[in-house]
Amino acid sequence: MSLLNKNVLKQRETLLAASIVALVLLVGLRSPVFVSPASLANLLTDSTLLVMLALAQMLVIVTRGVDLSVASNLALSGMMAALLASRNPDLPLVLVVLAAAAIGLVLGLVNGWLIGYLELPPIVVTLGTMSVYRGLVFVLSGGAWVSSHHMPEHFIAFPLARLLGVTHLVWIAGAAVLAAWFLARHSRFGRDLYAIGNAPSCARYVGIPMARRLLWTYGLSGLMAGLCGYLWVARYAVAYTEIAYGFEFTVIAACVIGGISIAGGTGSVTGAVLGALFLGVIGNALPVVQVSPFWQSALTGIVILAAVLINARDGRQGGRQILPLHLGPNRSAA
Amino acid sequence: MRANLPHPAPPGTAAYTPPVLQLAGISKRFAGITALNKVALSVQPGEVMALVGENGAGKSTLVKTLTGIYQPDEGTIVLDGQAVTFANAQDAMRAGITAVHQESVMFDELTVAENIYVGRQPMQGGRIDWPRIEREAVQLFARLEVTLPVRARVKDLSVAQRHFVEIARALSQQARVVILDEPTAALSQREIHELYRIVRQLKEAGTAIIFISHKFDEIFTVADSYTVLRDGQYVAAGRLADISEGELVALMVGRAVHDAYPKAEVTPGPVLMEVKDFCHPTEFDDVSFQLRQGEILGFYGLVGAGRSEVMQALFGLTPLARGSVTLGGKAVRIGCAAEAIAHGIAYVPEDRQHQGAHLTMPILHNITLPILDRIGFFLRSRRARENAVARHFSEQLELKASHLCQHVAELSGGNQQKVVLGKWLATDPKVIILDEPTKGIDIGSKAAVHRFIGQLVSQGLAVILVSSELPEVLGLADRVIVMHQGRIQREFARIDATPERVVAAASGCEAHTEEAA
Amino acid sequence: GDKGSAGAPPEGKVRIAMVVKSLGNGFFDAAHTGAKEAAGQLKDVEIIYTGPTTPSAEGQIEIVNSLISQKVNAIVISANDPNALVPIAKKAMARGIKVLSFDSGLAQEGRLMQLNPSNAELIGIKQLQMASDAIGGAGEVAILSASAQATNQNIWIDVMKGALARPEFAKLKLVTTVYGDDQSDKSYREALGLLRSYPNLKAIIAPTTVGINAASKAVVDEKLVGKVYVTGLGLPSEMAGHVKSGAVKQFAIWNPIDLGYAVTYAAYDFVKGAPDARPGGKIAAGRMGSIAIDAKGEAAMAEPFTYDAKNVDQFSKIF
Amino acid sequence: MQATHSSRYTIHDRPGFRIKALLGKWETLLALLFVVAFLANGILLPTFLDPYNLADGTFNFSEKALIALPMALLIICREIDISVSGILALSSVAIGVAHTSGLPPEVLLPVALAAGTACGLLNGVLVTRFALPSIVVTIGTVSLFRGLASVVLGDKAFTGYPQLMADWGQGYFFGFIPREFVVLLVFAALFAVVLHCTRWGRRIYAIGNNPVAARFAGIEVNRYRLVLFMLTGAMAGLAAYLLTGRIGSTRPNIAMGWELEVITMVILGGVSIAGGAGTIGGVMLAVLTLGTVTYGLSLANIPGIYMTIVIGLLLLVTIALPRLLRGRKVAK
Ligand SMILES: Nc1ncnc2c1ncn2[C@@H]1O[C@H](COP(=O)(O)OP(=O)(O)OP(=O)(O)O)[C@@H](O)[C@H]1O
Ligand SMILES: Nc1ncnc2c1ncn2[C@@H]1O[C@H](COP(=O)(O)OP(=O)(O)OP(=O)(O)O)[C@@H](O)[C@H]1O
Ligand SMILES: [Mg+2]
Ligand SMILES: [Mg+2]
Repeated sequence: MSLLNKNVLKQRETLLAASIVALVLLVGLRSPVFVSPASLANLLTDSTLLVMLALAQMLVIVTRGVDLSVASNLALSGMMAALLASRNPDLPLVLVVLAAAAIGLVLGLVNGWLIGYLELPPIVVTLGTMSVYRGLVFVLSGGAWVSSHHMPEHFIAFPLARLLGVTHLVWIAGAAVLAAWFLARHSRFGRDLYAIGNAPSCARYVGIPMARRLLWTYGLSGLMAGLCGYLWVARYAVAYTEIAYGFEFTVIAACVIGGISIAGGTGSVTGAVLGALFLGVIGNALPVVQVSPFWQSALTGIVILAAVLINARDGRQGGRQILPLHLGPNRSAA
Repeated sequence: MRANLPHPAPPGTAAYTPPVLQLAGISKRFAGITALNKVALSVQPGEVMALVGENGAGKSTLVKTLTGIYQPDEGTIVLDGQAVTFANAQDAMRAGITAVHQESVMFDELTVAENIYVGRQPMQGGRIDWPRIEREAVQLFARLEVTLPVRARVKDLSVAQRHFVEIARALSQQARVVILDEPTAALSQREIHELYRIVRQLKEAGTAIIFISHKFDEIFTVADSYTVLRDGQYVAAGRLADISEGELVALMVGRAVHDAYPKAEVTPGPVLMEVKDFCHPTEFDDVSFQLRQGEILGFYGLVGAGRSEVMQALFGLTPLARGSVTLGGKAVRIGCAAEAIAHGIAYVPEDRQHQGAHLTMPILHNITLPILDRIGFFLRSRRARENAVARHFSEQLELKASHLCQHVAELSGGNQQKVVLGKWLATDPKVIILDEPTKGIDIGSKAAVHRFIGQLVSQGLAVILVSSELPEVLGLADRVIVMHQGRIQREFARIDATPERVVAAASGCEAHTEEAA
Repeated sequence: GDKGSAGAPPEGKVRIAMVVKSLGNGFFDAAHTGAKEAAGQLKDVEIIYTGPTTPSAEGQIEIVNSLISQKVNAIVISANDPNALVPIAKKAMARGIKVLSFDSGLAQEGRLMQLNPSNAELIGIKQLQMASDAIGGAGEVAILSASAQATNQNIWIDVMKGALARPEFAKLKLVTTVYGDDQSDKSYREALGLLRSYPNLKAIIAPTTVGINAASKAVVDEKLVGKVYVTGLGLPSEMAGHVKSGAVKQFAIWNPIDLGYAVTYAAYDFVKGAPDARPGGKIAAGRMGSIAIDAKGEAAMAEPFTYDAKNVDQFSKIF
Repeated sequence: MQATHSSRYTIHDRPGFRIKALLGKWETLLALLFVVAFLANGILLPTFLDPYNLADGTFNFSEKALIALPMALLIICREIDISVSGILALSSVAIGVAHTSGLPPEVLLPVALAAGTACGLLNGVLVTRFALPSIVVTIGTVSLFRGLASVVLGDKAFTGYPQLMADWGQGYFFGFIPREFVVLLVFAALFAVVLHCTRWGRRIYAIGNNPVAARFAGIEVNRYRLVLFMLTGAMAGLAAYLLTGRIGSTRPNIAMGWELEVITMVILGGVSIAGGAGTIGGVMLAVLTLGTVTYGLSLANIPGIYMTIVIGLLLLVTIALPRLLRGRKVAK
């Protein structure tokens, strides 16, 4: 039975992976330039931020929660990083990045505290902090842009600079994937999250420190948002109040496509990564294949729904197998 | 190492060996109620102590305070002569107090092995030592002499198997005190015997066991001593050898209760309902039976035999592959539960928490939910009527609640069960299907329920009684149908339904032996 | 819902509300500076600077609603939707409030006067001109606009499409128009898409600040500086970097400070009921001299000013 | 059944009246908040208390509140609809198409309702037939609906709507009571009666409280879900009709981001996101409170972005405060 289950998961993920490849090839047929190495490399680089955010979001969703404030958090810590760097240009980059991450962490911990220790519903809390954080971006920046010539060279250069021919963004994302995988699979922290997601009321019976776990899960999500905040701002060399507006839904969509159940308790790192890549491909393909810009939103919606339906197909469990299995082909179909 | 300090002898028992666990003046209050009031208790190594009391007496609450899930408002817990306090369940486990709780503590998507060690997985060089977890899980089950696939996800296990996972969790820690809160409620005869065996194992290993149950036969089988709680207060304690069942019941109920299975003598009338050739792709196959007016038809089987599934199909909850129902002579279509109710069929589900009760709704709304159509459209103007109905059934079932607007969640397990029962009796059915109706109900109320079933049939109702409690089935049923692996194994008339033959049939012996699991 | 001209006669200071497309937009902040300058010169003028969080018509309507309640004397607005704001604007005028639009106009029946930064014709041509200058008059060009519904951008794009017929632009080939929704990531992706799909693309025209920034960044990241040129509309303070990087040779913008300055004067004239403040008349706009109003109640200022490596730094300190 | 033999325990009909219980109620808290906000505005802002201004202030939230009503029912039922603003956009487009294709003004409202209901039907079918979580489905459908709107409109816009729509969108009764607000009040009353006085409402609570048990009690859970989604769609259609009438034009980005504001209203109204609890009265109080606060802020010319901060904090504080006062209680 367990094996069968694992297979189901595997199936789902291989299916997703396959459809990603298929999609790439399909677009390649329509416009070959899309499958040029450069383009694919860029596709990868372009998907990294979504991948990283999806990973953090996955951990949150596994606990039956959701973090709607990631995008606002990203904008706020990104703006802070930009301001910091532009105000004192000769500050070492490390410190700027750390600052961004730290700010993100704090913002995340606020969510975590409200959700973990005050036992408030995640969707409500993050809905609130979402608008608060977004507002703070405006307040702290005075509504002004921070644009490329305000930012120091190294600040902008870092994300796309290459190490062994691969951009830093990809290296960082890779590290994030490994970290998330270890956390989710091989750390007590991660496993507790799954337990919490499976049966929140039972967590206390086995002595899982639920409040603390949630605190740090959302903290982690915030940390990731903070890091991505810097990367985003540096990557596009501009910071303003509206950056990444509405991106939280893209992140959640990525997780959903990756087969991470909103009901909590299930979800794999692979799924999150694939889901994010899937949306990355769509996002990069649409400009290349000349579909009317007016169709893009509709297509994205259809794609998400399709993916969800495919996931749902093997997600639902029917009745149990009580009858002995050797009853004949027509019956043993479970 | 702890020093063994001398102890005052625990109440009622002549203690030579010092107690491993001793409670004094434990109190616990919730919003309204005082669940525990100055409770004292003590157990010795290798002693099996039965903790008995009516529904809502405070047994489970006591368990939770002992295992660090609740913190007592006052009182001391003394373990091996040392006063201890538990901040959380982990502390209690480390100190050697583990429990199998009344409500199932399961993490469906996790594997059996992980469910045992969840929250305290052994680490190896900074990462979880999965091989070790599986190894130890296998050893554990070997010790318990039950076979379970440790890699399976628990959501694929039967209720009984899940229960053994919980027991394994309790024993995975070298526990000095193991608490079993109504462990047999979901188990059938065979598993119950396995449980007894495990309890004896522990006993011999010198573990102290607190055994909570409403079933007296098993209390007197496994336990050495008893402690009685009533309304959250310590009433009495002593050795079971020195007390009779009647006296014990009197202690916990505070009055005498007469025999648990009062079979009202009614002669079954004409056939009221006929089920023909029920088939389902995976759950059951060609199930057919008749039900006469004023008859109690017992359904027995091992847990997981598919009885509930059949009944749920009969009630229109699961679509059938094939099959027909005739009620009072004419064929009826039952596509959904509403139609079933309209036809005068009621199904009291076995899973109170998920299928039965609306926990955060008032008792009143729970009871009248299925009969809203009859009460009226504008419920506001029908309040009096609603109250009357709800009160009628709460009182008949001797529900212990302060008012009808109380949330069901605030009631004890057994009293929740009564609310569900009342809800279905209120539909004034012709045929009532009771699936494990007395699961977790104390002996006093159990008698009430049985009396009630008696009344029902004497009013010409037909009752289908699905129960895993052999004495209940044999005591009440006019006929007993035994199911095995989704099919009807055998049917017994009241007279020739002896425990041995019924149990044998349930485990698939006789006839198709090749199917016996 | 008309309760007569409840708008009380301007006692004390003249309160002029400047409602912009969205706050946190450098262009309008500069316009605000201009308005304050004008207010300083006019002495008895108080400026209320406000606008919605995101550029939405609904948001602006709520704001105008509250301005009506405050009985301000005049509202100067840069509309997110030329029609959607007409009803509320009418209501405002019905209650004795002078409504003028600037930058992005209201439909005629919704305002007393519209002050165009410059006329659409000029803006469109200017951008084509800059593109063709950058690439030596011949080659493929593409347009990266804001959202597909952005009124101004669409008008300018139409102008450009029309102007391509002219002999001087005959060798320019407009390959496509894409939309970045004023989101840096989407604009960036669209820009990359252009660079990929049109290998011999010569120039990208981005008539929106987010777009021109993203496009420039994309060109730099793709190491196409010198091969592909970006031009369009942007603020010096936001573009200086990209001009230095070489991705942008020239870009244009009309002077938002002057715009804010002039429209404040215009509103003042209307409030004071100056005889010439009417279609076909003119308004005295302080240091800007007098600006003529045509029969449709529209007035235009100078043609957009172009910026390049020589002057961008100097202006980037101002707006 | 036969005569009741009375039980050992006495059970009262309802708890004895305790003032603490009343004060503990969410509605009381909100009412307090509302009064405070109202008084504060009245004292601080000279122009606030003018009845005309107050009347006009209601325009800012009437349409949103109309969607908040069915949304409350949905959330009580453990579902949610993120796609309402998309539905609104698509319905508005439907109106535009119908109008431009020369249909008479009277049928435009039915068109809007039909379009909205159809969208709701799609959501409902996806949720019920395929057993999908509604938040996931509607995250998908919102971009679908908006996308379709922009497919139809391209870079154009529908304008020049008939006077009839303008009358309902901008018009007044007796010169100063906005029609939109009256419509809202009527529907609020309707929803309140249905939810609190009828068996439909009781069943909605039951489903939200425990869907499985509700099914076992003979409630057609999925039918209720489906109908609620359609109802939400229809109300979004109505909102589309009023909004389009008020602003007299249709663009694909109409009502962008309203879903979150609507959900905020509902949650602030004390509807439990976990389902099974909440009242229409609470929602309306929340609507009025939010309306008062935001209108006050905009009268003080405080930039909208500060409003989002205030609203966010309002939401957080109102849900956190009771917990903090009660202290952390043991979860059941
Ligand atoms: N979380 C809680 N909140 C409020 N009251 C509670 C809570 N848990 C238990 N109670 C009350 O405490 C009393 C004891 O409940 P408990 O579950 O311990 O009874 P019990 O002895 O286990 O009954 P049963 O045999 O039916 O399980 C009951 O009156 C119950 O209503
Ligand atoms: N592995 C499982 N997954 C989900 N639900 C289960 C599982 N095992 C049991 N159940 C549910 O728990 C209830 C009791 O399970 P059980 O094994 O008793 O099935 P059953 O056929 O009802 O057995 P019985 O014959 O004792 O009624 C049933 O309603 C069943 O649906
Ligand atoms: Mg109990
Ligand atoms: Mg059963």
